[in-house]
Amino acid sequence: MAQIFHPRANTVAIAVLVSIPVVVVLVFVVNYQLHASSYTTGEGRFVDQPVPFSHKHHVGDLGLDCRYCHGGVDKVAFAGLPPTHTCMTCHSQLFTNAAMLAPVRQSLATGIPIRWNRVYRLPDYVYFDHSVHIRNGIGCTTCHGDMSEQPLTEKKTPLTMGWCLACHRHPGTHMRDEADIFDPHVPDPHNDPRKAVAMLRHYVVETANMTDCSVCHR
Amino acid sequence: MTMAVGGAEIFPAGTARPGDDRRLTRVNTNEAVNVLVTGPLLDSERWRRWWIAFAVSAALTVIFFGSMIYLFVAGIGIFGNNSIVVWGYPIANYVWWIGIGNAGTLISSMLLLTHQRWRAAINRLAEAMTLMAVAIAGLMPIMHMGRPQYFYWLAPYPNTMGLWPQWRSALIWDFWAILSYLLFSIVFWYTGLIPDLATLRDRATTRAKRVVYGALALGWRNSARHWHIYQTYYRTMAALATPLVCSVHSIVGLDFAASLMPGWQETIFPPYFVVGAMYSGFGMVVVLCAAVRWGLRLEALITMRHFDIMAKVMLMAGTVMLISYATEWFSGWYSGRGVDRRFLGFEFAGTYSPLYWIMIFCNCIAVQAFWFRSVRRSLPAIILISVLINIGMWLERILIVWNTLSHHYVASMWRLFYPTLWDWLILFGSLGFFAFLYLLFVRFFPVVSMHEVRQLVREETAS
Amino acid sequence: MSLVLLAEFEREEALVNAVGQLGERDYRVIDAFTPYEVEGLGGLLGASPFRVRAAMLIGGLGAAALCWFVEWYSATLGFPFDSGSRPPNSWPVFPLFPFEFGVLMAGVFGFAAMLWSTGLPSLNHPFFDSPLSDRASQDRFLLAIDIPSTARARRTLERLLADMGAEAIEEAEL
Amino acid sequence: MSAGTEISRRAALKLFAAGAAVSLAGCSRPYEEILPYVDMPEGMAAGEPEYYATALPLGGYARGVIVKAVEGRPIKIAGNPRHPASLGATDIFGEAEIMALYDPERSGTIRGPNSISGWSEFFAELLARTDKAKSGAAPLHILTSTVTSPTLLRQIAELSGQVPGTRWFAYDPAGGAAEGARLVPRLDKAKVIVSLDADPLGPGPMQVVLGRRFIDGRRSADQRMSRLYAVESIWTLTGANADHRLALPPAGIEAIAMEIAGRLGGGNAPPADLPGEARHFVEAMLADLKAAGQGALLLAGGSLSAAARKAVDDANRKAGAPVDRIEPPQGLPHPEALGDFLASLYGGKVENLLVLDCNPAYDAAPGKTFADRLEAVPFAVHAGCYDDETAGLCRWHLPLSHPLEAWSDLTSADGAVSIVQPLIRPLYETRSAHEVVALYAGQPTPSGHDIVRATWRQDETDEAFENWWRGTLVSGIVSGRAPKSSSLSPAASPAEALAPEDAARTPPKGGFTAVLRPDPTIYDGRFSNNAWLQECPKPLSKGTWTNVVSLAPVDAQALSVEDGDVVAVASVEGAVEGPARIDRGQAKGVVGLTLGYGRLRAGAIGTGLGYNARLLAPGSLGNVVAGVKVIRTGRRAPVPSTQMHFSLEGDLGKLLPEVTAGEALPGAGKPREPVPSLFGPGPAKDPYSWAMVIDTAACIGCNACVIACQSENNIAVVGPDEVANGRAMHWLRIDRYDLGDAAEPRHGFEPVPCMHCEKAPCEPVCPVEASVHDTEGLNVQVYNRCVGTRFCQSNCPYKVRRFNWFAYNSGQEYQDLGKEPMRARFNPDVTVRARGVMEKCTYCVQRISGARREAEKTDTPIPEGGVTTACQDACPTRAIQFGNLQDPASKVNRLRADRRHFTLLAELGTRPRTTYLARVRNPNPKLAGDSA
Repeated sequence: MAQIFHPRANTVAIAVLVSIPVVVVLVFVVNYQLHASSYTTGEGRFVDQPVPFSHKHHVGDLGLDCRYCHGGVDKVAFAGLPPTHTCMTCHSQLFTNAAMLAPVRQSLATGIPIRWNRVYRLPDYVYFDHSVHIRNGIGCTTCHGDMSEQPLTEKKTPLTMGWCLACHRHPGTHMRDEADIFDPHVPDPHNDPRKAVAMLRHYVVETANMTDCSVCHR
Repeated sequence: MTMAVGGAEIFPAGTARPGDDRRLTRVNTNEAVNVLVTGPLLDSERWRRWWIAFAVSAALTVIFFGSMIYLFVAGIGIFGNNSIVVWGYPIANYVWWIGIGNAGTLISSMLLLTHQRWRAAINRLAEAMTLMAVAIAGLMPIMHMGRPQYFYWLAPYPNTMGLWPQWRSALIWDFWAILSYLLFSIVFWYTGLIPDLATLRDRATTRAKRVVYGALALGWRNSARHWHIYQTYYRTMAALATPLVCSVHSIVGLDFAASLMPGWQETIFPPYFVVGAMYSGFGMVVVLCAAVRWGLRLEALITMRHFDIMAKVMLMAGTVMLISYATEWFSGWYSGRGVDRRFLGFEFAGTYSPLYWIMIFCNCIAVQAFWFRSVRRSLPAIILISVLINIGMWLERILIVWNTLSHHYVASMWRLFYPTLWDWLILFGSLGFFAFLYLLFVRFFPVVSMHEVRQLVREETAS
Repeated sequence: MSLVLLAEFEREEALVNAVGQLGERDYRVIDAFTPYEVEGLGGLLGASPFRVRAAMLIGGLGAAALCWFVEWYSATLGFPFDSGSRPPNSWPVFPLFPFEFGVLMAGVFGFAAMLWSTGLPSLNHPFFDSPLSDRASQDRFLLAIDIPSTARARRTLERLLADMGAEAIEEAEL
Repeated sequence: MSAGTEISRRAALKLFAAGAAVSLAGCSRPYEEILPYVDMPEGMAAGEPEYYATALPLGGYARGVIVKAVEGRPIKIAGNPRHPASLGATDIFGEAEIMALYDPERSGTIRGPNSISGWSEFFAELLARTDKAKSGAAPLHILTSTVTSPTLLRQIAELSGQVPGTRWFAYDPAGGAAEGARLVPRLDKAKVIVSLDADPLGPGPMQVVLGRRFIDGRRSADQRMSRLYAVESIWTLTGANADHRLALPPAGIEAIAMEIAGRLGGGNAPPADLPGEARHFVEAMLADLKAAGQGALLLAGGSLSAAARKAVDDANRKAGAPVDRIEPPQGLPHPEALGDFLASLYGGKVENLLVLDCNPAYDAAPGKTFADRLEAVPFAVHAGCYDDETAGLCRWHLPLSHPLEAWSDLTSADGAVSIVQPLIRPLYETRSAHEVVALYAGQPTPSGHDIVRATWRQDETDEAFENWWRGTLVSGIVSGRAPKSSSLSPAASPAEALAPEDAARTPPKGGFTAVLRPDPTIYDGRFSNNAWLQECPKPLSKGTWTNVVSLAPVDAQALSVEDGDVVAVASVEGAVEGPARIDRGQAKGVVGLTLGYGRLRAGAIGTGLGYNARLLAPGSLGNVVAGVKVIRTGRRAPVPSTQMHFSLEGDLGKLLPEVTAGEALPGAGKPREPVPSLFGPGPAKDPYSWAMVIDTAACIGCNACVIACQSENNIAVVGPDEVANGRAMHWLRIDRYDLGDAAEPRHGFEPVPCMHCEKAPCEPVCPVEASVHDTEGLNVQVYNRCVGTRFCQSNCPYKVRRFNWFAYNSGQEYQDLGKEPMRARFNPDVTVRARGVMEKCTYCVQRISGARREAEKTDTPIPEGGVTTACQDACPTRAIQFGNLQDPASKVNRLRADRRHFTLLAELGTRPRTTYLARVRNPNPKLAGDSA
C-alpha cells in the first residue's frame, strides 16, 4: 500500500501528542495569571468621576485630614463619603463659578446626591470594617497607597483574598503608631520584627482568630 | 459476499461465511477473525438495526441533556430531595454507573493477569463500557451539586484566594477517583486498540477511512520489537488497573462509610461496594455482549462458553453480596445500639421495605438459578437475570441513601423521599446517553480485540 | 535507512524456524513483522522495554510524592483549618489522592515511554512503501534481513528463504 | 448573595449578556456607584444601627418593643425590658411586624366609589356627609376592634360630642371576653393553678408576660414549684405545659367550673356528673387547691358562661388568689357591642359608617346578609392596612399607616401606657387612625404627632413637656401622668359591657361541639398575609400554611377519618371544610377549629388558605358552636408540616429526658473528664468559647425564637409546596415530642438550633472548607465557598442544616416576596444566601463579630451578656442562655453544672456546645399513680 501520510504528518502527530499535557498545565497557569492580573483586580486603574476630585491637591497641597470628609472611618465599618455640604463649606467661597464644580452646586440646589463611581469594591459576602483596622494601627496608605500622589483616585491594591490573608497572618509588620495612621507619606509595611511585636502589644490585638472565616464572611 | 484475497480460499471447509445463516461454529484462521471484526466497519450498508437503536438512544440523549440544562437553569429543587434526605437519584446513579464502569477493568485486567484466555473476545467491549459508564458517572456528582459551576474548587488549582481542597472529605477522593480512573481507562483502552486500528488502516477501502484509522494507529507497523515493548506496557497497565479499580470503588464506598450515620458507618462498605460493582458490571457486560453478538453476528467469537463463565462469576458475586448483606444485618443487630436496631427494623418493615425485598430477590435469589447448567446455557435466561441484577443493584444504591437519611438519630427529623419526573428523566436519559455512546463505539471501532483473538486462534490451531 | 530483504511467510512456525536458521548462518535479521506478538521474538531481536518500566515507576512514584506534598503543604502550611478539630496533618487520609493520581501518571508516563521507545507516531515510514506491508497487520508474517554485500550471497539467501517456505521476497528500505 | 441579588433572573440574564458584551469590547468592568448624603443628619454614622422604643398592638393591647433601624429602615423587633407587658421579650406577632410593614400587598391608594381618589376628594365628600350627620338625619356609626389608645378614645369622645348621635361599637375579633376590669393572674406567685378552658400561655397580648411569670413560678429555687392543671376540650399551649390535663367538652368544663368555684369558697355546689377518672381528677385537684391556700388560682376561659366566670372570680377573691385587677381608666367612652351594631345595620338605620382598622365582613359576620347590608350603606368608609373583604363592600377605602409608620399611644393588657413612635416615614400615601378620626372631626390636614402630644400635654412649660416627652419616647413607658380624658361626657350611655351573648349556650342537641380558638400563628386573621407567620409551624401539629379540623381519635375512628382527610363541619348557619388532624388527648365529641384563615381578599400570600371558622356562627363572637355535624368528604389535603414523627418509643426517650420536680437527671452535672485522644492539642486558644444552654422545662413552645431568628438572619420563606417537600428553611426548629402515654398524653418542646459541635461531623466531610470551625468555637458556614454537595447535612446527626434548593431569597421567591419593598427587611450584616448553598444557625455570628470588633477597638473584653443571640432575646421565659465558656462566672457554665443538664446524642462524641436542661414535671402524687 502506498504511503497514506506526508512525511510532515509525523511531526504534526508528535506535536499533537505533546500538546495535550502542555495544554493541561497551561490552563492552570493562565487561569492564575488572569485572576492575579490587574485586568481582574483592577489594580492601578484610574476611575473617572462626575467631579474630577483631586486628592493630590486636597491632601497633598492643602493637607486636609482624611477624617474631614471620611468621618466614619474610625467609628463604623463604612468609611463614609463627604455629603455635598462638606464640599460646599469651602466651595461656597472658593471657585464658586468653576464649571468643574457644577455638579456639586447642582446637587446642593436639587438635593440629589452626587453619583460617585466606586474605586475599591469588595464582593457582597465580604464584611470589611474600617474602624477596627484604623483603631488597631493600620494606616490608610496600607490599602489606599499615598493619596497625596493621586490626582484621580486609583486602585492601588488588588484586594484579593490572598492579599488580605497575607496581612492577617502577619499583622504586626503593617501596624504603625497612632500619629502615622492618617499620614499619607508613611510607607507600608515597615518589616521591622521588633516593632511588629511592640505594635501588637500596644494595640492589644488578639491574633488567634485573625484567619477565621467568620472574621470576614457572615 | 465472500472475501477472497490473493486467491486463497480464506474459509477452509466446515466454517460458515459471514452472512451465512448457519452460525459460525469455529474460527480457525486469522483472516476469518479479520473479516468478522472489520467486515461490518468497512462496508456500510448492513446497519439498519444499528440506525434504529441509534435513533432511540439519540432521543434519550436529547432528553438527558435537555433535563440537565433545565436543571442548571432552574436549580436542583426540581429533584425530589428535601432538606433531610438531601441526597437522591444523582448519587445512586453515580454509584451505579461507576460500579458498572469498574467491571470493565476487572474483566480486562484481572482476567488478563489470571491468564483467562477466553476474555480476549470481550475485553475491548468491556473496556468501552468502562469508559462511557465512568464518563456518565462523572457527570452525576456535578448535576447533584447545588452550585455546579464551582465544581473545580474540588481541585488543588493555584488561586488568588489561597484556598485548597479539604483533603479529609470523601468527595475530594471521589473527584480524583473518577478523574484518574477515566483517564487511565482511556489510555488503557486506546493502547489495546492501536494494533487493530493498524489492521483497519490496512484493510480500509476508502481514503477517508485510511487517513482516520491511519492517524489513530500512530503508524503502528507490527514490528516484533514494538510488540515486545507494547505487550510489556499493556500487561503492566493491566497490573496497575486492578488495584486502581478496587481503590476507586472503595472510595465510592467510603463516601458513605466515612460518616457516622447508622447504616453507613460500617467497615464492610469498601469491599462490599467493590464486589457490588463487579456484580452489576458483569450483568451489564452480559447484556452488551448479547446485544453486540446479535447485532454484528459475532457468535463465533463470543460463544456460549463466555456466557457460561460469566454466569458463574455472577453467581459467585451474588453469593458474596448475600454474605455482605448478612454481615450488615448481623453487625447492626450485634452492636446493640438502639439506633442501629431501629434502622434495621426500618429497612425490613419501614416505608421502603417492599423495594428492599425486591432488591434482595434481584441481587441474591434470582442469581441462584445459575447453579443449573440448563439456565446457564439459555441466553435469554442469562440476559433476564443480568437485567434483574442491574435493577437490584440500582435499588440497593438508592436504598443505602434513602434508608439512612430517612431514619437516623433524631426522631423528629425522620422524613421520606418522593421522586419527581426529573429524577426519572435523568436516570433513563443517562441510560440512553450510554447506549448512544456505545453505538458510536460499535460503529467506528473494532468491537473485538483482533490481535488477542489471533493469539487465541494460534493456540487452538497449534494444539 | 538500510536496504533489506523482506520475506513473507504464511505461518508463524515457518517464521520462527527461519529466524533460527538465519541466525545460525549468521545473517543479520533486522526485524520481523507479525499480526500478533510472537512469544520471545522481540527479545530475540534485542528490543528492551526498560525505558517503559523505568518511566512508569518514576512517573508514578514522582506524581504520588508531588500529590502528597501538595496535600501536606496545603493542610499544614498553605491554609491550616480547624476541621472537626482533626489535626492539620491528617496523614491517614493523605495516601488516597496520591495513589489514584500516581497510578494515572504511571500509565501516562508509560504510554509516553512506549511511544518514545517504539519511535511512534511514525505515520509516514518507508516500510509502508513495500506492497507486502499491508498483510503484516492481518495474516502474514514478514522477516527483514540485511542484504549481504555481494550479489551471490544475496542469491543464496533468497534461495534459502524460498526453501524455508517464503512466499514472496521483496527488496525494501527500513 | 452576589451582585445580582436584587434583580430578577430575567434582568440578570440581560445584565449577563451586557456584561459579556462589555468584557468582549475590552477595558474593564462596569462601575458601581456610591451615593453620599446631600446633608448628613447629625449623630448618624452610615451603617450604624439605631434603636427606638415603641409599642405594637395585638388585639388592641400594647407590647413594648425596641426596634432596630439601619439607615432609616426598621429591620428587627426586640422586647423592651422596661415595659411590664414584654419584660424584654417578644411574641411571634411582634417579631413579624417587620414583614407586615414591607408587605407589597399593603394598600397604598385611596379607593373612591368607582375610581382611585385622593384625600382631598374624600375630605370634600366627608364634609357634606358630616353636615347631614350634624343635622341628626344620618348619625355617624364608628365600628372598631378593641381600642386602648387614650388618644383615640379621647378623639372618639370629642367626635361624638361634636357630631350628636354618634354611636361607637367595638368588638374583639379573637372572641375574647371584653368585660369591665381586666384580670391579670400573677402566675409566679400562685402555687396551684387551674386553667378552666383558659389559655394564658396561648397566643394573645399577655402571652409573653404570663409565660415569663408562669415559668418563674416553676423555676425559683426558694419556694415550692407551682403546679398547673388544665381542664380543656382541645389542645392549647397551656394544656401542653400543664402537669395534669383533663379533656372534657365545654359543657363539662362549665359544670366543673361551677362546682369548684362553689366548693373552693366553702359553699357547696351540685357535683357535676362526670365519668369515673374525671371525678377522681377533680377531687384530687380540689384537695390540692384547698391545700394551697393563698396560692390557689382559678382561671376562667372565654368559653365559660358569664355566670361561671363570675363564680370563678368570686372564688378567687375569697381565696385571696394572686390576681391583679386593672380598672379601666375613668372618663373614657365605652363602646357598644357588636350585636347592637348588627341590629342597627340590619335595621337599616346606618347611613354614615366608619369601619376603623377592622375587617367585620371576615372575622365578625362573614356571609351574604352582612355583605349586602354593608353595600347598601350610602356612605360606608373602611380605613385599614389592607384592601380586604370589608373594604371591598364599602364605598370608600382609606389606606392606614402601619404602627411602625405612625404616631399613636397604646395601653397594655396590664394597664401600662406607652407612646407609639414611627421608625420610618410612611411608605405610601397613608394616614394613621388618629388622622382619619381627625378628618371626621373636620381638620383638613391633621398631624398624628400633634394629636398624640395634645393628649399628654398638661399645663406646663414647653420645655418641661418636651423633656417629659423625650424621656417617655426613650423609655417607652408613660409614667407619672394620666391622659387628658374627654372634657365632654360621651353622649351614649356606656352600656353594660356585655360578654359575647350566650345565645349559643343552648344544650347541644346531639352532634359535635365546635370549639373556636385564635390560630397560634395567625391569631384572628390580621396576619393572614404575613409570610413568616404563615410558614411558622403550629406549636403542636407542626403544620403550616393552613388551619385544620382537630378530632379525637375515637371520633375519627367512628367517621373513619385519617390525618389529612378533608372533613366538612356544618352548623345551622354555615359549613366549612378543612383537613382533619387526629389529636390524642382531645375531648370526645368536640371538634377543634382555629380562626384566621379562609380569607378571600388577604393578598397573594394569605388568600385562599384554610377555612373561615366564623362561618359556623356569623355575627356571634362566641368560641363555642354547639350541635355541629362532621361529615367525611372523601377528598385528601395533607397539611404541609415541618415535623412528621412525634413519638419517642423505645430508647428514643433519651432525646428529651423528663424528671419530676426536685429530682436530678442521672449522670448530669458531672464535668466531662478528658478522654484520651489520638489527636494532639486543639488550635491556638482564643479568649472566647461560645456555648448555649436551653432549658426545655422553661420552653412553652411559643415559636418566638423561631421567628426572631428568621427576622435577624434573613431566612427565606419557601411556600406551602416546598414545606410539603420538606424544605422549610427555619434555622431553629422546636421539636415537639409525645411524652406521657395514651391514657394521659403530654407534650415536650425542645428547640434545636445548630449544636456547634467541637468535633463537628459536618466539617471533615466538606470538600471545599465551607463548613469549618473557628477559634471561638463556632461552626462557621461560609456561604460564598459552599458548592452544595450537602454531605454536611447527610453527616449531621442532629439534621440542623437547611439547603437553598431554589433561590428562595434571590430570584425565585415565593409569590410576591421578591417585590420591591420586601427587600428592605434584610439585615445588612448577614449575607442573603444564593441558590445551591447550605445554611444553618450561626449563633448570630454577626452579633458576636460586632461585639468582638467593639472589644478590639476599645481593648476591653466582651462582658458576660455582652453578646445575646436573637432567639435568646426573644424568648419570653428566658429558656435560652448564651455565653462564654472560658468565663467561669458565666451563666452557661453554671447551667452546665445543673443537675438537670444533658447533651443531645452525647454518645456520638461530637461534644456539642449547645446543651440542654431536662424537662421538669410537678405531678400531684394522688394523680401521679395512673400516669407515672
